[in-house]
Amino acid sequence: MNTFAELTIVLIILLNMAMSVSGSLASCIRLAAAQGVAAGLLPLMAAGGAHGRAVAFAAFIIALKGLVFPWLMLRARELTGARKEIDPLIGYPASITLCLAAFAASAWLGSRLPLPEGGVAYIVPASLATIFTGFLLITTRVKAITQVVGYLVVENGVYIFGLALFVEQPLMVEMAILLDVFVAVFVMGIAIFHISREFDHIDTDALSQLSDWRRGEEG
Amino acid sequence: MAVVLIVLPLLSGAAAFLLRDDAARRRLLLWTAWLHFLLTAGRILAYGRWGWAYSVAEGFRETPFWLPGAWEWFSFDAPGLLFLGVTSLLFLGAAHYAAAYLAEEKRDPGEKGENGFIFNNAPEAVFSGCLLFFLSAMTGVAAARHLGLLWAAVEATTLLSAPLIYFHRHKRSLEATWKYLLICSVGIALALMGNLFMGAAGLRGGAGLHLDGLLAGAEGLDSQLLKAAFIFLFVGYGTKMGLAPFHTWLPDAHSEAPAVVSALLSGALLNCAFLGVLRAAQVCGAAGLADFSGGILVLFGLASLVTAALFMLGQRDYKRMLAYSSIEHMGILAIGAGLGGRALYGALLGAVGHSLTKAGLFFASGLVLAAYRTKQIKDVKGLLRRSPAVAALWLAGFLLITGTPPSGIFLAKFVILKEAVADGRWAVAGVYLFFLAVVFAAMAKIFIETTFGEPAQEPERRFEPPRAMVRPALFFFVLVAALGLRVPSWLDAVLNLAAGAIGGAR
Amino acid sequence: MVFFALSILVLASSAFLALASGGLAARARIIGAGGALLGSALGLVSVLRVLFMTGAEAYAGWPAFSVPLGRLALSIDPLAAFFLLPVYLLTAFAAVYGAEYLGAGGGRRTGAAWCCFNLLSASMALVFASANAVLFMLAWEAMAVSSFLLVLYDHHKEQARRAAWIYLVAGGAGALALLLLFSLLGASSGTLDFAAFARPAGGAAAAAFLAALLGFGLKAGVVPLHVWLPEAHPAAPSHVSAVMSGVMIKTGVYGLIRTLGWLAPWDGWWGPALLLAGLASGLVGVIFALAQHDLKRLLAYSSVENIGIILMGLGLGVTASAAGSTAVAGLCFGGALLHALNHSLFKGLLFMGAGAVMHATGTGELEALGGLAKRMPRTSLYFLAGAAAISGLPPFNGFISEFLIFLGSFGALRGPEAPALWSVAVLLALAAIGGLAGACFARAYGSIFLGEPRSSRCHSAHDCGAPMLAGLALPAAACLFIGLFPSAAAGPAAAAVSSAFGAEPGAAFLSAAELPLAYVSAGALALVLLLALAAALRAFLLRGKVPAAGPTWDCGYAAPTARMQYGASSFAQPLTDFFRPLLRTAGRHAPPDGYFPRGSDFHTEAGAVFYNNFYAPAALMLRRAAYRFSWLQHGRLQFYILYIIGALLALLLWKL
Amino acid sequence: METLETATRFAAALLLAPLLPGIVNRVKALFAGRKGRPTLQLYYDLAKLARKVPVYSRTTTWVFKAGPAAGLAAAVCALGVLPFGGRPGPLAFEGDFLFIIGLLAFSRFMTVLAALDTGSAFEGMGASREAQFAVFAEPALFLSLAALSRVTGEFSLAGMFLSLTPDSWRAAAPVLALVTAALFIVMLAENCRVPADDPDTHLELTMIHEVMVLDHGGPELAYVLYGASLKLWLFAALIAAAVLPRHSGSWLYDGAFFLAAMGGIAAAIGIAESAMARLRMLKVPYMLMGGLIFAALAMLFQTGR
Repeated sequence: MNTFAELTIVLIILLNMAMSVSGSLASCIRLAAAQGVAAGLLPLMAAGGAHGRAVAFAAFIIALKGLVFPWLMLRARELTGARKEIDPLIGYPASITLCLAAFAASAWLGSRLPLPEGGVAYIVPASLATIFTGFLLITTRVKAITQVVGYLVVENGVYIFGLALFVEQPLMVEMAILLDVFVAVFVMGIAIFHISREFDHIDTDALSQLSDWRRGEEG
Repeated sequence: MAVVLIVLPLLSGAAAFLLRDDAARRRLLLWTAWLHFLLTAGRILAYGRWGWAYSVAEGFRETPFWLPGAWEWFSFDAPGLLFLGVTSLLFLGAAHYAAAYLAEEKRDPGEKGENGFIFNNAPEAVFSGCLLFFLSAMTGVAAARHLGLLWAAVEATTLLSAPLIYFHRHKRSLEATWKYLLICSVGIALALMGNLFMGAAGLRGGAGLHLDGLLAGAEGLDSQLLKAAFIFLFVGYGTKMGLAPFHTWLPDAHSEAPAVVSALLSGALLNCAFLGVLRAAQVCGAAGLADFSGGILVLFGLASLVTAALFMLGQRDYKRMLAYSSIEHMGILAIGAGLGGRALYGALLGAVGHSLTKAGLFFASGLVLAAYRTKQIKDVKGLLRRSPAVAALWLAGFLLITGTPPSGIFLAKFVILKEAVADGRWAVAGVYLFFLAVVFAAMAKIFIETTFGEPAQEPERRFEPPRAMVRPALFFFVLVAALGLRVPSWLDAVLNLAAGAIGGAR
Repeated sequence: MVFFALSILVLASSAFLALASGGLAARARIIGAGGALLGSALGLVSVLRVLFMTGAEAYAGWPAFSVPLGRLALSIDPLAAFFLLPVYLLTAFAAVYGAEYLGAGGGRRTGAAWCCFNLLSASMALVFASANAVLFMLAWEAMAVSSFLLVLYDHHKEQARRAAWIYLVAGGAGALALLLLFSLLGASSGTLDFAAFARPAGGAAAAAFLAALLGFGLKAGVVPLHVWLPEAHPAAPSHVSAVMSGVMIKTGVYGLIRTLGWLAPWDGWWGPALLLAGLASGLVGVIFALAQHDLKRLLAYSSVENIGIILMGLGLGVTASAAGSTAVAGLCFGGALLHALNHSLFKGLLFMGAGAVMHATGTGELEALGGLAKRMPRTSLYFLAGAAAISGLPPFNGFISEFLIFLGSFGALRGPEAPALWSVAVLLALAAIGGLAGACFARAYGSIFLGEPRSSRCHSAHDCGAPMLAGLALPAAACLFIGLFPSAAAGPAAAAVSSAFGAEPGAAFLSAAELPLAYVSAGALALVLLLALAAALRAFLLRGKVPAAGPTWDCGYAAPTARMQYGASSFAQPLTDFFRPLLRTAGRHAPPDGYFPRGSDFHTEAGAVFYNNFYAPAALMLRRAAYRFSWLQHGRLQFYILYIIGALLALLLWKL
Repeated sequence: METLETATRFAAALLLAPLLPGIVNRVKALFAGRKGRPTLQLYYDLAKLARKVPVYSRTTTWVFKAGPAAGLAAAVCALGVLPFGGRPGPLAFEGDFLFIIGLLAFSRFMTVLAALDTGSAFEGMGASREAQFAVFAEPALFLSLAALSRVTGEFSLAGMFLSLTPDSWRAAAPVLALVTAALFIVMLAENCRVPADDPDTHLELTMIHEVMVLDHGGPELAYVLYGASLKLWLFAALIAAAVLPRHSGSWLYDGAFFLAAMGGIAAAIGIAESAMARLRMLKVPYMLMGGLIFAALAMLFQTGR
């Protein structure tokens, strides 16, 4: 079974790379969704026994991350009439390099952390790399939506990490967490909608009015 | 009990969404606040007087409570109770203020101007409902016995307060909301990582993420993982708490939100995040890593103090100034928690004092804003002439927040300093004192310039604040001053128990 | 102690009643002044009981005030009583004076002023009486805040607001230093009750001493921490300036004395440190006083000078008793304490006199005054007494305390080397200060009251009403009394010395000072007698003759005008020129030119050198740093999140 | 008997003081080869002035009239402290010289005020200069007395001077010489003698003390002049006591010696005045500092020993 799991891991990593270079908003959203689905499938393969609870839970997650979120995001994009491009702050070569660097760093970090040795190779580095990719999307993209996508990717990474550590959360907690994530995305979607209404585009560089930078007034 | 306290505002919040009549909704808000407060007060007194800690009625359990050795989801230990009490009291005041505030906003409907901006308000139902949900979430934070639930509750507070910040529908508040939402969510995501690490650390012990379990089996925890867990939790909850350099969202959110929301954010929400940090520190302390966690706390506490001081110098917006003062106080609390021992007691006392004082100050700032229609310090002059009552509040709040006795904050600062000196942490004490002085100087300048002198605009027109909006601040200030003169025995007991429970460094 | 508690109670309650009287200024005046008088009367009873009957009183407990580390512990030992004496005396004088000065108008503002005034008195009394650090800080800050509000009495003036800010910041910084001091003492002794304080081990003691020097020095106005003083004292109403300058800054001296008591045995360098601070304050204070044009600023600087004299006495005493010569130490301590008392009397008198002058003419600018002795005879008489006293001239009290310090330093001359050399410095400084103070106050008195009016403001001036005159006459009488019968004040001073520094110095002081003081009083009486005789002789010589009246001869110049008089700045010019390197006097000079000069102008001005050259640049540096720092809050979300990640990674790499 | 002696000494001082200026003037006249004023001139002047009716400026107040009286009273009071011919004065006590200095300051203060009271430019100028020189003169005086008191280990003038013996000159000659020099300089300055000031100049711009009393006349002027002579007597007596450490038992001899020394000092003043030129006004402080430096050196020598 583990081979499948490891294949999924590789897929996830590749998705990270893809996201870091994908130029179009829609594709970026879809990639994130795909990654979410992959992450949702992961426990079924990794933990071996696909017992009832796990299946139900996985199904729920896949539904959420694979259907609901992309639908929300795409709808927000439609409503806001955001342009198709991502327009990043840094070039794609830089992005991919950073992504690779993140992966290397997380490999090193994962080796340093004395984590319980799971059967699945590279799952910890992959999760960390996913998180970093999420941060990459948040910090190097201009549009508000991409930042939400980034947030989702971070969530994916954290989720995979949780799987890696075999931390068996009680169902209630898992639900609470998922609910939060859902609400978060929902609220952010609303916010984006308002932003587009107020600023008639959703580039966040318009969102830098509030600052204490006292330009020009020396001392 | 805990469940009752959580569910009560939840239900009335839902009701608030459904209710049509504004007056009825405001009444509902007030009643809920009072009920919540009375229940909490009774609970705390029971605890402080008779040490009535756990009980069957406390929270519901993972497995039926008649099974021995089962753990509660929700229940109150000393720190939880303390912060719950502060939150509830604060919400009571806020509810009164909000009711009057909403009435005011209704009385002159339509578009309002504020330094140039024209904006409408969000529907009142959303506002009141979110307020109540917010209360429920914060109660959850105070009561959670499971780190996962704690995390969920904290994230819930973020999401529920976002609409509150965006009550005034204009660009600035929207920007603030967006930053708040994203930065805090990212931070909280890191906290989730921290939880996972914690769980991994407790894996062998089989404790899961139950606080009681973790504390019970603390020796068994893998120290390396625990350290990682603490770092992630600290960064995560520290972001929510507004410690530098994670504080960046705080001035924006606090300055753009309506006064009542700023008061709740600064007075209650930051405490909740602080509680999260304290929980992490609690586990570390139990596992004998107190020096590790304490070092980090002190370091970032000092950083926050310095940052706040530097940003208060030459600050141009008085609500932002108050926000930075919150950062400063969070720094002080972190220092106290890091030093541990008596300083922890000081930190908790400081948390109480800061919440009440800062809430009162934000209430007052709302009145100043109403009187001048601007947040620019340079445009606010001669408040004493414009409205003596507000000026008195404004000045009193300044004196209390800067720790001028009689004030609980003074005691807190003093106790923390004394502990630092007793530990021979000279550098800490030195930086602490110097930047406290800088903060004092900066705030003094601003408050003198705003309160005294002649109003800029002529003809000078008096501003009569509605009593209901003055009373809460007054009440809080009196409480804080009284706290500086007398720490009642039951509160002392709770504080001591809380400090003891968290343990802290050495 | 009952009387003391009652006095505090009366003062505080009258304060709130005065505030509550709202717009009715007349009622506020009655309540405020009456409360102040009654309170100080009660307080005086308790003080005198301690000084002459019971010896010491203490009270502890009262659960209503119970905070961590703090409890209500009061104790009035002779030292406290000795400092409480001027508090109550000056409160009474100033209240009588203020009843007329503040007037029955002014609405709500007057009520607030009375409230703050009575609170100030109450808190000062509490500062001297409290025996627990938390209680002490409580009273200390209440004192600071109430006086801060009084400084803002004329808050529509930008100058007053600036002064208030400087004052508030100085007070806050000082309070923090005191917190450090008490933390050090408490860390060593476990509790914060004064009774339990003991010298902390090793370097902590030195740190505590420095913290005390900083915290209490800021309040006392020790150079270079004095910058707030010449700003704040002139801004307040005159009777408040009298109390602030006369009593409030003494709380700093009191605190230093207490600290010395706790930190004994003293390190070798503490005495010299105090002494040097005293030298700097004395000389700088008087030199700057000499250069001032504004009467109240002048008086404020002279307060710095007198604090310097007190500190010189303390420092020499510490040095001497470290070297084992108790008699010298006793004389110096006694002289310093007595000077504290004397200074509060004559400085209060002078500030209230300045208030009377400004009340009558509307200005305190020396160059605009003159010839008031004719128009305000009684004010000028009392002011003259104050001026003579502050210049340390017999037969007034200023001479007595300086005489004692001189005596002590001469005694130190005979002793071992270290104190002897320091005493030479003290001698020189005291002598120079005496000469400069004489010049300074001759200048002030001359240009205010003597000669011809220099501006039209003075023509309509006249003596103020009975209350204000009484407020001047009483301290003047007190100054003369102590000058004529110093032995009466020596006893309490000795008691205070013994309660502060142990029995030996006190006894030594009494035995060493008794005889000389008796002779001095004899001499002073003789001087008064001789003055009377000279006057009588003159009257006898002029009997039956009518002295002619004419213009000032002025070497035959026919038409002298008021503008041709020697003005205040021209009087001081030789000295201010001499001290220019220190004063940094900024001058503006437009000499007359051409055959028919249009006119000329000469103007000098001594700025706040220490503030401008030290504190302002430091503040500017800080603001610059803040300005550079402010880039961090540039408003870009992406970077904000980078901060978080950066910090996280740093922590992981560093701590893991 | 003792009281009678004391009274006699006191009276003698009061009576003989006006003689000193006369002697000085005689000596100066001698050097200048003039006939000069009679030695008793001052007595005549005083007698004449006592009978005159003063003219008061309309500007002045009671302060103007109080100045001279204060000066005189202070001087007389100081004489009461002063030792005379190796005997302590009636008012001698520990630290009495401090009292004397206080009295001098008091008289100076009142004189300055009286000068300012006239509202005249010249008298204000004189007052300003007087005040300025005092700042430098007082430390010198203090320091020289300090050195003296360290030499003798005594606190009172009488004690110091009585415990001065020829041996102490032998032991501490440099110190005592320096002290004497310092005292001499201070005396010159305090009594407005050349080179600090010229008592009989007629150029107001260059005057110090004389210019302050320009407006005084009649009894007030008499007070001023008499007070000045007493002051001169006082300083001369200090120096005399310092240079004359011989105390035979009988007070007659001592008194005689003492008076002789006083005459000698007056002569010395006369010589100095004839020998030296007047200093520029700006230089006077430096001269006083010279005195200060002498005293400081004395102190250093003494503490060194």
